[in-house]
Amino acid sequence: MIDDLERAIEAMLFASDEPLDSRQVAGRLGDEMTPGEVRAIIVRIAERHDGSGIELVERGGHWHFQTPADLAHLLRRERDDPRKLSRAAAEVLAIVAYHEPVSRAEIEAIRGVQTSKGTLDVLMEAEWIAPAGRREVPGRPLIYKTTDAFLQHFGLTSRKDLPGIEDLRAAGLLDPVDLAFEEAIGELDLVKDGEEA
Amino acid sequence: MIDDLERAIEAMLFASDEPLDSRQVAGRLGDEMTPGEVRAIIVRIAERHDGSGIELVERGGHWHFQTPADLAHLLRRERDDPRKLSRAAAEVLAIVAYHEPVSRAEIEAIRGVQTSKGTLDVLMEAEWIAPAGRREVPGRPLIYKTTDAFLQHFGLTSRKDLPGIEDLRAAGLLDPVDLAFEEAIGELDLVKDGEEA
Amino acid sequence: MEELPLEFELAPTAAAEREDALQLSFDSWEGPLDLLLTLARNQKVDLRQISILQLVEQYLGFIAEMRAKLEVAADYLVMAAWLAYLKSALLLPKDPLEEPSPDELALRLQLRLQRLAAMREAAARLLARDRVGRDVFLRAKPEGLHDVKLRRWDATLYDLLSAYGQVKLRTEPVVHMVSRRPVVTLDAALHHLERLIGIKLDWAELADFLPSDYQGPLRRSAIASSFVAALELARQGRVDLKQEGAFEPLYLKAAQMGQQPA
Repeated sequence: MIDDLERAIEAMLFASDEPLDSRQVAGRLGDEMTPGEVRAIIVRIAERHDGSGIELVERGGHWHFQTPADLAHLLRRERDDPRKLSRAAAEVLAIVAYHEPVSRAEIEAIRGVQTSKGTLDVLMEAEWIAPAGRREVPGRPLIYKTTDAFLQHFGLTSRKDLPGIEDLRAAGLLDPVDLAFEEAIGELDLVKDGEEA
Repeated sequence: MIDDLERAIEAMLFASDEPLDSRQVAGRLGDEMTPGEVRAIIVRIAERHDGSGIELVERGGHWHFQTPADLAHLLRRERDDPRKLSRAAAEVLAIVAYHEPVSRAEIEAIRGVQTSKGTLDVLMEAEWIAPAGRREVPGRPLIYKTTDAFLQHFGLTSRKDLPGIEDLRAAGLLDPVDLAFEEAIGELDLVKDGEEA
Repeated sequence: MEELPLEFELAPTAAAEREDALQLSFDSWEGPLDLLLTLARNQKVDLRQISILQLVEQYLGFIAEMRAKLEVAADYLVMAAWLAYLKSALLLPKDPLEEPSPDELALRLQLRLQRLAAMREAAARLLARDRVGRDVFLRAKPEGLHDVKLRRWDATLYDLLSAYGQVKLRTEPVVHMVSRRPVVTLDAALHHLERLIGIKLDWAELADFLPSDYQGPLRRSAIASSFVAALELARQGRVDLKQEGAFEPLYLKAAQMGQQPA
């Protein structure tokens, strides 16, 4: 059976928004006890919680409840958050892969549009590209290359595995998107016609 | 000696800034235990703290630590009444709690006056009520219900704990006026028939 | 009538508010039922025993008194009118054919008052519970549980190659090939109609003016542009148009000189 005084002090330390010392606790109890007496009770409370999932600790004479350090890992949970690479980022990544090492200005020249810093950041965060020194031209721009993680993710043994332009053309990857789309639609129509026949 | 699992669950509930249900706790433990098993341990933790200055309570299936109500006088320092409710808001809250789910028109039918938009807003801002879909009647009005935060704030384990709800239901005072009216009229008619016979 | 099944104890604060209710704490009231409830309670009787007639009289008296002092809300006046009707109905001999009867109206009112009283009581009991932040307290600064999201970017080799294909395509010089579509322009149709309108003297169908070798999409285009051309010529007063009804064939012939177009 826990006595009322001990309960009261425990509740006070629990609900307080900052650590309390025994003098403050005694004050809130109406100064009927000396800080020394209060401290004895606080130590008793701390001992009662010893070995549980809650601990009462003293820091510079002030007491507060906390979760034991060895359980801190339970309070953090890491979760995968997969995200699809944006079209712009895929283009930049491809340009780096085909033209490396390449500076941001060169990437923009090839893409024909401005490339935001964020796009390169995303690719670096994914660890697919990395800075590879500076180009020895005026302004000494940073240049980028792909990484081993890049090869691994895309199942390539080396950069030489990347298909050449002619391969891309043959695969239809150099066709305008809307044309390719219309062809796909055409095929669908054929299928439909076939079903109706 | 408290086992590691019990320590871990205790630490989680103690560290969390919002009440947790046993499913959430099981999820954080890596889904190696069923929510039922977790719940049994939580109940054990709650029992261990029983009669101390900290209690572990269940509100709408979610658990949190709080100070016991009988120590309120020691902990209440400034007289800052949390969220003083207007009479109108208190009535609307009670109507939603005892009749949920309930539409604004149904609230107004009970109160006999229009409910200003602000009254519902105040209760939604406090997160005590929330929209709960629409009633499938002409006009598809929004319907409202109380939240777990409502149960937590008012110290209710579940809606069954609402003061006097069983008595009110038994007395028919939660039935719509129309229904009560039909019944009362029916009884009157019976009495009349009896007199005539 | 039966006894009220439940005894509703009033919370002390509610009782205190009630004492001066009929006097002037008007703005603390929400509306007519609210007021009625207050009046009902002042009679110190069970709601089901209330004399509706007395209630009505008190309420009407109150409204009359208030009207001079305050801007009385519209819903109060509606309620006053309803109660005045109820009062007269209660005083006059009963008309058995009248529907609903004053008794029924009174019963309905009593049922509503009971239900509102029950909710008033429930609200008071709810607010009196041990509330978080007033009676019970939570940890002020819990450590909190954190979900750390590890962002993982996803793309396939196909995404990569098709992206590169699009870059190449965008930056290559582009040659546009516009295929000819079979159309008859408005100018061509105007020219054609102008020529033929002089030849055909009597009413002739628009379709008769089209060359017979126009087939398929070309013919559809020709009909459309000839129709617009015919409207244009009619506007200029150079042809007359005639049609029996909607979707009937459209006839045209050269306008007679000196006449206004039809």
